[in-house]
Amino acid sequence: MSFFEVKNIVKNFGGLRAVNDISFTVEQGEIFGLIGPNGSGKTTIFNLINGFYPLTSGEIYFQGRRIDGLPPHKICALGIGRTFQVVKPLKRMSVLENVMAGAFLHTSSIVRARARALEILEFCGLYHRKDMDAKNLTIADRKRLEIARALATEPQLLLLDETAAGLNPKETEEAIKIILKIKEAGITIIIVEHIMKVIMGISDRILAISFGREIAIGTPKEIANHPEVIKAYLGEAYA
Amino acid sequence: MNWKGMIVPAIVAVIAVVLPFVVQAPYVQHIMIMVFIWATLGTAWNLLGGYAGQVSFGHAAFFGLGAYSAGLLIFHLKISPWWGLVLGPFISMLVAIPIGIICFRLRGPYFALATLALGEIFRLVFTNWVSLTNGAQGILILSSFPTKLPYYFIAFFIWGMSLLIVDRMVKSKLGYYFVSIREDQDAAESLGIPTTRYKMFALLPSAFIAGLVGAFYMNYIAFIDPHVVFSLSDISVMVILVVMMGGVATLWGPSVGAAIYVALGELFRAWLGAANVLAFGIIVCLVILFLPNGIIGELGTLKRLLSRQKAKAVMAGGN
Amino acid sequence: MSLFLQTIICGILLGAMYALIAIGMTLIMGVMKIINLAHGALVMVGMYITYFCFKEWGIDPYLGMFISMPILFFIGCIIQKYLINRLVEVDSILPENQVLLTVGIMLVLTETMRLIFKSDYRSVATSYSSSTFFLGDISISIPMTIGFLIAMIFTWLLHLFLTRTDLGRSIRATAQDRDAAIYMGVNAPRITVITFGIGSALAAAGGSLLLPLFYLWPDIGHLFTAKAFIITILGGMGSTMGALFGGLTLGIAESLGATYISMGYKDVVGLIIFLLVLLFLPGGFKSLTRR
Amino acid sequence: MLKVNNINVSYGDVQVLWDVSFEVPEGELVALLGANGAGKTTILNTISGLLRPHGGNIYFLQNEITRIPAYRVAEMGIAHVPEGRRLFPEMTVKENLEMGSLVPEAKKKRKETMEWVFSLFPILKDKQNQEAGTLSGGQQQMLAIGRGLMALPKLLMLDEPSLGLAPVLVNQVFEIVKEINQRGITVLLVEQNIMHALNMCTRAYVLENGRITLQGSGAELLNNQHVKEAYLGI
Amino acid sequence: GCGGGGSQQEQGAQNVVKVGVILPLTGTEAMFGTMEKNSMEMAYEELKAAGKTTVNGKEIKLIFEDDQSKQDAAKAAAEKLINQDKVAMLSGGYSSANTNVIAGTAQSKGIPFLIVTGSADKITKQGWQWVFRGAAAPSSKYTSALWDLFDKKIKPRNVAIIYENTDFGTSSAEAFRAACKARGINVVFDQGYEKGAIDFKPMLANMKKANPDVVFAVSYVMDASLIVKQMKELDFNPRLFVGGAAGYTMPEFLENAGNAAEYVASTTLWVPSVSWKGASDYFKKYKEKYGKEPDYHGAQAYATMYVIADALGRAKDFTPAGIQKALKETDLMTIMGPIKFEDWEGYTNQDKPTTYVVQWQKGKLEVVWPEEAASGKLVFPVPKWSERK
Ligand SMILES: Nc1ncnc2c1ncn2[C@@H]1O[C@H](COP(=O)(O)OP(=O)(O)OP(=O)(O)O)[C@@H](O)[C@H]1O
Ligand SMILES: Nc1ncnc2c1ncn2[C@@H]1O[C@H](COP(=O)(O)OP(=O)(O)OP(=O)(O)O)[C@@H](O)[C@H]1O
Ligand SMILES: CC(C)C[C@H](N)C(=O)O
Ligand SMILES: [Mg+2]
Ligand SMILES: [Mg+2]
Repeated sequence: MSFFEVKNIVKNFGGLRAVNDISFTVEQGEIFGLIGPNGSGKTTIFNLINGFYPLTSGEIYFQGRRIDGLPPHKICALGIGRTFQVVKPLKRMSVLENVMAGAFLHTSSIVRARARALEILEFCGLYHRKDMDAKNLTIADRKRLEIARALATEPQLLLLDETAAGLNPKETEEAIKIILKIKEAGITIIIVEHIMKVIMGISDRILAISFGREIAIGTPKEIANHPEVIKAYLGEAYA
Repeated sequence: MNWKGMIVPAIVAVIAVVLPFVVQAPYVQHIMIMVFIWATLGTAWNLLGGYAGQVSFGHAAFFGLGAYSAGLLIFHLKISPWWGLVLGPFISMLVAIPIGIICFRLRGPYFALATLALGEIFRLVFTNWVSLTNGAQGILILSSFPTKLPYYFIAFFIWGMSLLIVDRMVKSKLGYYFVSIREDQDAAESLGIPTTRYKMFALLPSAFIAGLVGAFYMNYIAFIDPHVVFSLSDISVMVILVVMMGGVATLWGPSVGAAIYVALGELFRAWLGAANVLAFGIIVCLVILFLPNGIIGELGTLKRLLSRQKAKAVMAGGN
Repeated sequence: MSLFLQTIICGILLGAMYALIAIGMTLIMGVMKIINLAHGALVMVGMYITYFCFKEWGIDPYLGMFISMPILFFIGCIIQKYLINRLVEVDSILPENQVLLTVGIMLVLTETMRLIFKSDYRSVATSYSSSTFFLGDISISIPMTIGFLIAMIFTWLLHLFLTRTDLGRSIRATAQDRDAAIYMGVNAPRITVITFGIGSALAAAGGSLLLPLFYLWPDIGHLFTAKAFIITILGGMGSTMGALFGGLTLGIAESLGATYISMGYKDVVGLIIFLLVLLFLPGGFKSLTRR
Repeated sequence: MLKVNNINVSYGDVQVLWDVSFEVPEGELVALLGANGAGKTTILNTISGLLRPHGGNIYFLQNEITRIPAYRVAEMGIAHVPEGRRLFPEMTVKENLEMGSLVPEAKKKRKETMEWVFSLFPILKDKQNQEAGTLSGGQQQMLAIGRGLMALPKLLMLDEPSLGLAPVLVNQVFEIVKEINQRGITVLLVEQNIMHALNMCTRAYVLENGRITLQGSGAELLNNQHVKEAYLGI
Repeated sequence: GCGGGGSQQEQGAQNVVKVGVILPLTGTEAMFGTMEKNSMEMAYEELKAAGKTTVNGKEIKLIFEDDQSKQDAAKAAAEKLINQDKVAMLSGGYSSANTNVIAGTAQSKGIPFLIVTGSADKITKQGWQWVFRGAAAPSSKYTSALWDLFDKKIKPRNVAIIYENTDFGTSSAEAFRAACKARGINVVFDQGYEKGAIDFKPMLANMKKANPDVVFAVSYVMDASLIVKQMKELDFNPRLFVGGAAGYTMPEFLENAGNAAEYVASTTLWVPSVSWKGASDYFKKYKEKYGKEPDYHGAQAYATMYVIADALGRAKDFTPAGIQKALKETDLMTIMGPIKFEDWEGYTNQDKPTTYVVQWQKGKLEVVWPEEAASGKLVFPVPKWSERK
């Protein structure tokens, strides 16, 4: 039995089939990449996994347990954390409080939640911003905050949706380091990212989709050379 | 709570206890009782509306249920309406459960208007269900105490207790969760917060306190009818006004708002005759324009204005 | 059977009256997202102006509309410019604090009218106030039918305005993202001022059309505000056609409730429909039109 | 064309821009680079008039625009494709594009411009009646750029246009930016995709902690040791 | 004891005797409150001219308080008048709800309270010795004259009842219903409604189907006018339509209902044409002074002022007990008829009201019952709408 498994999931929005019969499995400890052109359904898949949208059909299993149909908070409590592509900071709370809100999932003590949150902020390089109101953060810091908050819920599986977007190459390096540190901490990751340096550099396996359908799955190398992926996604420059 | 945090409450408590012995005019005591009533109701609303961000336009329903619990005890069963203080909060809470289940599926203005509709439904049903409620004729009782003092201390106690409950709640994990839900429900949900359940955790104590103060109101005013206790404009909206004037999502805001609301109302009534409500309306506009987060909510701004007058960049537009 | 038909006809006509009041609200609450508790008070002021024109100069209410609308447009502009716009620019914990401002405005409008016109009940008796025609034994009120037609026309015009003109689109855009609208060259503060002005003018139109049928006193606004809210949500926020539809639904529901349950519970019927729509059709009737 | 002179900008009590000066000559493609939080977005918002500097001036086509209202800046011919897209989520794709061309001159050519935008981003044509809020992230980015183009601006300011786009589109977007520039539209580009930006720009400025620290042609900066270390990670 | 600024006020109290009057001057009931305030002031001036406002060297001083048509404000006003202003007695009270609250406060403080309008039965049925109701009848007694008329002349077989579901409406309807039952009259339709509706037609159409001889309706003035207008629109022809006071006798009713008001009958406590001395003078004078016709509410306030002056004039001292005693001994002729405070049928300190049945005829309100007070003849059955010009 795999750690995480998605079976034949389908999602319709009105007449549009945004996700069309996608299946994949993720093994514990790996970084699983998900790529595809804009609008191919990646974020929708995340929204299906974490319960924001109901499935049109299909099944999702986590650690052997069927999780589709559960509300998002239950899925989070089971150990699946996520970040949002369009960031959702808790605006009028400080950065620290944002992370504490996540940390309360496993403790009711303010002292402990605070200590845990500070640890995580340190880990994500946001410590110096801890007392700032989240609404005043720059985009990059908001993305970091997304990760920090998700980590605070102590997930076993973390869904990262374009957390390196908008970073310059130097900062991208740092982001990669953080993601790898998360992996080292034993957390399995599914990552959506358009920056090839990130996705090709750290993924163990990659699933490429287009128009909601799978077009290829394999190691970064295989994917990078897959003609259909090149055509639909990477463009000739990468060929 | 450390000892510093105790100073303000301690001073307030001492003043409140000593006051009726210093100022013995029953009229002043009456005003204080009204302040306590509104402060308590405001505190209840604030827990749900201010902290958890679920702006209810139907809190009169809980207030009215509390009042009627007390009233119907004596009307039908000839049991002292003071037992309403025990029964009322529980009835309000019980009714809050289905209300929450219905309304919490909605967000923002939809939630606000759903609660508005429910509040109105209660008023209409209590008006028309004459066999149970005596309809619009209302319920009239005799006051139990000849002086104001007992009422004063009961009201004070209820107010203090509600402050304590709310304070304990918002200073715990619950408080963080409430505010998270207010700031972004989707984000909160994805952080493992069962938002509906926690909204309920805000609603139930809120309804409990509103029911309690409603039951007290019945005993104190000694007459209720559906039009009065389920009023949209005089209760549901006014309680929001009280909280927002004082300061949303602050512990003392509703109480400060209540003091201003009651005091202004009385002063204007005495000074301005028929123009009193007009003057009150103008004050409401001014407060909200110049102190958009209420008096307590803007204390920081006020302090900063006083201490630092350095020129600053002006932000046009804002977000 | 004829009782049933009569009820339905009454409901449709009543619903059109409700829609008239609610059209302005669609703009202010539906599009601009301002919960405006002063809406009924604006209707009331419009009615007083129409009343005054009728009493002083004998101007027919249907013509008085053309006086009350510009005046209310102006009043609405002032309210938005000097009051509500100032709040938009500050960051507050609950966006609902503008609601409170509208409560203040409502009190000021109501009490000002009371000082001018006293609390007396007023009404205008026109030749057509209670004229009717009969279809079989079903009675149909002529002024209500006129109101119905005008409601349809207003709705349609407003719909075209919002979707087909740049000004209309700018109004919607400003409501959705004020800064972004400014990036596009929209003078956002002015747009909101105009919008509130138009909303108020429509409220005035509703008031003028209602005057021959109804009556007037300073506190009458409360009644209209509540109905307008319900209708705006029933129809789907921001949908003009929805508002007409919502008005009709509420009218019919109340009429059926009044006939077959009891006049005292008719409002409960309306409110329950409102709740059901909120729960099962959260986007209002608007959402039905999208597949 | 655009001249920024010693502007100072603060949020409340926190100053984020210090004596920033730079110039965007007519017809050029100027890139503004800098780490996260350096103040790039703040500069663009100040030019747009959404923020007010408390020192310094901004000139556009010889007119001072430092203190004119924000909407007038757009009318003068500056289009801003903002960070985070800022679409009108409940309006359709088409309506969003129409909103881009409110300025009188652009309005006249609305139809043609829209066809041009559709030819640049065919997906937008397919989805023209969908509400913008339901587009995917990348589609939204395309719409935001398209909306900026609809204004037929004299100066186009792009705040991280490639953010969140698939690689194939990133290339495409840069091609489009180049094309726009070649059509005679002056471009001020904020980008994190520094390699790309420096390769195509005629001039670039580097912003660090709210101060301009380096300037030069794209090629010059590409070879600058500091740029290499701090931004390219080479 | 009392603290605060008591001592100053006591000095001021040397030469005045204060009477607190609580009326709605703002809010939904302000129209009536204002009319009553005006009437009381008018009466006061007349009394002053006659030298009756100074008793034992003390001048009667009226202190008006606005209850904002709200209960808490009424309570606060009562508290303030009693405790701060140290009034000798209270008066006022328009809506029953607020009257209840003021009465409760006055009773528990032992201050005499003379009601102007509030008419819920129970207020004077609690055995409250400090509460007096003179110019106002208990709402269930508004119809006394009507029953006399029914029994002697109309003899309806079946009736319909509609009423606003307020305190006043519900208790009037309750009393009427009971009286029907006692006489074996069929109630074929019986419904309360929420006041302020735009459209009464569904209810009226339903009622038309039940086909009653007589309709009895308790309504506020504007509901009243809409109801009769819409009856006309529906071509609904009961043999008689009788209003239960309140709305159906007011000038605004005629103004809004227009010719639909014709032949509508109503019970009432007072009409300007009533034979009591001073009634029509009051009406004329008021109209002249305030530019508007008063109705029975104003007359109630006017008469109440006279009762106050009379009682204070007879009071041995201005202690509550002294005033209470003087009130109790009242026997005064007013424009509302003779006022006495008696204990009967479970009521205490309640005047026995005289009621009338009036009918709109050619745009004027004529007293049609009791016959000895009649100024016109009852038109019955009333012509059908289609038969009228
Ligand atoms: N709520 C919705 N209603 C209707 N259509 C939607 C909704 N959400 C997404 N879509 C559509 O579903 C498709 C997939 O969107 P999704 O956001 O999953 O794309 P994505 O792969 O994450 O793209 P990107 O890389 O640009 O973020 C898009 O065509 C989008 O327009
Ligand atoms: N509304 C605000 N209130 C307070 N500080 C702010 C606000 N917006 C931005 N800042 C601060 O101003 C500084 C500059 O922000 P700006 O958004 O201009 O940076 P940027 O260069 O565009 O960064 P990025 O590459 O992340 O978009 C940052 O330190 C940020 O924290
Ligand atoms: C006008 C009337 C309906 C008032 C009534 N006398 C009451 O006590 O409420
Ligand atoms: Mg996405
Ligand atoms: Mg930026």
